[in-house]
Amino acid sequence: MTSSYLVPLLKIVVILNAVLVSVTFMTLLERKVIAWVQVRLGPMRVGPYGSLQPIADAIKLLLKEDITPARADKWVFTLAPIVAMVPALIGFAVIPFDREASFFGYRVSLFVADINVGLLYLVSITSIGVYGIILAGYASNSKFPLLAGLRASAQLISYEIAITMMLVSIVVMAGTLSMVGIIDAQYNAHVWYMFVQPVAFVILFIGGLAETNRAPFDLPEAEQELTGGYHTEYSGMRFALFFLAEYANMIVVSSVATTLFVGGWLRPFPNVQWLGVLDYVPGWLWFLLKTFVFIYVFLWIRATLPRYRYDQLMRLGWKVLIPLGIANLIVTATLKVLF
Amino acid sequence: MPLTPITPYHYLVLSAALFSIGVVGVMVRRNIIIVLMSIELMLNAVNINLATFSYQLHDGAGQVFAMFIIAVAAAEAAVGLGIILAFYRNKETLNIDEMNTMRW
Amino acid sequence: MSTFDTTELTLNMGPQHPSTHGVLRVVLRLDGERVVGCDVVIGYLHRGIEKLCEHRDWQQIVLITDRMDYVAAASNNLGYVETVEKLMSLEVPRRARYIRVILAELQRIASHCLWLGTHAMDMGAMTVFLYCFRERELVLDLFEEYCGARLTYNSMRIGGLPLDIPSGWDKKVRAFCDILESKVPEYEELLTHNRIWRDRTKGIGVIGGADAVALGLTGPVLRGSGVPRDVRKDEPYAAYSDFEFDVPVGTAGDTYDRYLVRIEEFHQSVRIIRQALDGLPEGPIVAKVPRLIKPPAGETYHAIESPKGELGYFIVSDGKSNAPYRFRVRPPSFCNLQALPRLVQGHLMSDVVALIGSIDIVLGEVDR
Amino acid sequence: MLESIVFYTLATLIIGFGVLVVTTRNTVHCVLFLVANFLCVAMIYVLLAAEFLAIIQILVYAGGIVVLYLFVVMLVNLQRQPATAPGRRPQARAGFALAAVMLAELSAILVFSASHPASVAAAAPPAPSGMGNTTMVGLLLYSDYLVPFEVASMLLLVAMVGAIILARKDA
Repeated sequence: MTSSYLVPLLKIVVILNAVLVSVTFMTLLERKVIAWVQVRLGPMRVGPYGSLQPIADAIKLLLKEDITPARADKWVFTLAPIVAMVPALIGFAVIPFDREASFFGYRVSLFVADINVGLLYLVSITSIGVYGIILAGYASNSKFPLLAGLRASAQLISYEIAITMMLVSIVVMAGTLSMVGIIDAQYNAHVWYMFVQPVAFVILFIGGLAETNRAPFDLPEAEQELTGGYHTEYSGMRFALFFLAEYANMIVVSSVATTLFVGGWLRPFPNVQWLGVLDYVPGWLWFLLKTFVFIYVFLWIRATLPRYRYDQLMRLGWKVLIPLGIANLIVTATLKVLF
Repeated sequence: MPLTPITPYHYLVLSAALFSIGVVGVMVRRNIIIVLMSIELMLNAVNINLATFSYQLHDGAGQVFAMFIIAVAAAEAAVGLGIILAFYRNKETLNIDEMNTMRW
Repeated sequence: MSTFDTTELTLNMGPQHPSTHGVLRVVLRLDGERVVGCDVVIGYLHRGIEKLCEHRDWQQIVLITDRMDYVAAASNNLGYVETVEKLMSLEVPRRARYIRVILAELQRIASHCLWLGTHAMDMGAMTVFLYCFRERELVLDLFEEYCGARLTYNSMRIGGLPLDIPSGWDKKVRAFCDILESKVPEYEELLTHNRIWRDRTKGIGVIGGADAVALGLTGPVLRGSGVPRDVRKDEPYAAYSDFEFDVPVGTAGDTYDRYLVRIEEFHQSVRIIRQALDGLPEGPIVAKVPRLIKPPAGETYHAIESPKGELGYFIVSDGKSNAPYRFRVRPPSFCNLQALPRLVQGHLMSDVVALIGSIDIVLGEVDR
Repeated sequence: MLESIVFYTLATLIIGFGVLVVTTRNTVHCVLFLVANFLCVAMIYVLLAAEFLAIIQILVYAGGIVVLYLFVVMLVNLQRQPATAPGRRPQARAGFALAAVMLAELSAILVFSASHPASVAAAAPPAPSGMGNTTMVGLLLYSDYLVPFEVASMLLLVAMVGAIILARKDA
């Protein structure tokens, strides 16, 4: 009885630690990528080529004083970052890194759980992520973070609809909701869904940017704007939690994009036999490579594009992405029925 | 610690308790929003019942019906909150006692 | 029927705010998100320059003019020095006038670089800021080599220039011009055809030609609304009459057109500098000027085209004392800032940030 | 054994959060307890082998409706708590009485039906049908319950239009 619970627990521990470490190093990656785009070097002082910068940041944030604003709702104030961080982390339960891998003689599948409602689980988890932002806005006990919090959550909800529409069209293609199933479907169909469903791919990418409050859609937390972001009142470790939640969300969105559109752990031309040499590279390495490409594009976009105004942002969400998602769904469904 | 296997009756007791908490909420509280939330609690209790019977009778009808209830609850919450907003805009209060006129 | 808690909200875009380009305070009256009223509060950087100059010797005042529009110090010097020369009806040697044109145009490029960087940064495009400052550094190096300073140059004297250009300096300026020619398309690539940038700037802060003239706007802000008014062309000073260049003019008078006008001015300035370098005459760099300057009694007004607009000096001299009787400056930023309350009307809060960047003001010049 | 432990913890959590929803004064805390309650109910559905319903519960209820409540509570509630009427109003006592009667009646039914096993087998384990829960629900939804499905979509449309008109500023 114990072995059937030990393996998933171990996997959870490994994945959580891997995510937390990768999230801290992503702060360094972001600063480096933006620096290279801007013809400068980025953090170089701490450790060789600035590699220990995340550890320095972590220690700084730990030692920084954690202020709770006066008359703020203390209980909710401490809850908000946790509620923002937890959905970002539990989203990794369904991300399939690889089907099979053998460690010290154990054959173990590299995903925590392959539930048959995998994709839907991810969507519902992102819909819970909204609470962290609203509560942060409310608990800061001042008008501007509240407004910024409401605006950020309104943006999240409207883009969530667009993403759900797009995910449904993928499910129509793959026939199953389970993430591993989708990858198998791509393997059997001999094509990655990115080429079959380009519109859905674009929607997921734009929606993903908006879902994680990044790049052109990061108005609610933009410093230059008048009202500070929803996490202006936070400092020290709590602020770090919000920050890390954003990066964890970014990894989740990138890995979802990899799984759905670029055939998770499949090597580039899975069915072409004479490319067998590519099989020596383990599946999860392909997965990490592809996810890294998506994360890189996230950071790259942040460095180049200016920011949307709030009403333009919502107009894009409602008037462009959602109709596009529905149309894409209808077209996919009709094609599926006809052929 | 011999725990009796979970029979559907355990779930029914749970949903009955939740339902009665909802009733208390509706009757006792004066803030309209809390009343609406208690109604949501009652609907949830009903959903648990449906799921239990669907599990016991191996028939998906219960779950499908529970989903319709969720849809109705969503519609009801949207319109209900719309009314509350309109009401609050006029009367500046959320006290349920003041909500005794059909037109304001 | 009381509306929600979005009754009119007054918002203080305080003196210390990242995107007000210095210590400008804007009190915004908002209805929800839309700006209903806006009044500008200035004076945080008032140093009493005009009064100060009444107790300074004529040559010392050049030093003070550096600190007015600290982003375009050379233009301030040029404006002051030319006004005094006009008062003394002094003939400045041709070589000095050519070098003055080169310095003024280099200063225009540097000022536009700073404008573009901060304007784009306010709207989220972080990279343009770094690119622009990379070019601005090159200009500052050139100035440092010429007059030893990077911000307050003190680069001109009444009657000409303090020192001749160091050897090899003109080759460096030519090299800089080639670099800039290749880099400006880089900025345009990032912004001009970028959908988000166009959405954020097209149709924002529109002002017609007639209103712009009525408000006394000058410089790129006026030219963005279609009025081809450029002091270098209409009342040529220094040696501008010897060079041919065209004046970029916008059509719609919105933030996007003002952006295009300034981008085009980069190219025009490079063109002028190249012509000036080619035709640089030999000869003295300063006219015969008595050690103690005492301009004859009288008053005069003389304007030049600074990067922000028409910078005018009105100087009254009583002929006896060695300090001006009255020293008055017509700064372009101050006049352009008048337009802010009108431009901001009916826009959203995040447009205010874009508009302040678009009229390109420097508080040192506004408050004097 | 494990299942009953999980059930009892979830049951106590649900009842606890339910009571808290009804009793706390601060409305925002109320909404938070409501969310926690809904998440525990979703886990109960998982225990009842109704994963699709659990996910829908999280997605629609906890992710949508309660967010709506939170929005309204924040927009409306921040000025001041609604004036609490002096003294226990008669309606409160009636409320408790009604709830007590309700609870007594439900438990009576349960006790009665527990003592005489009904015709249906009490706790027969579910026949391991081939398809997953989701496919089964999907098939049912589009075969036997197609009409109610369309009616529900119409209802949602009407509700959307109604809510927008009600909440419009100049309405």
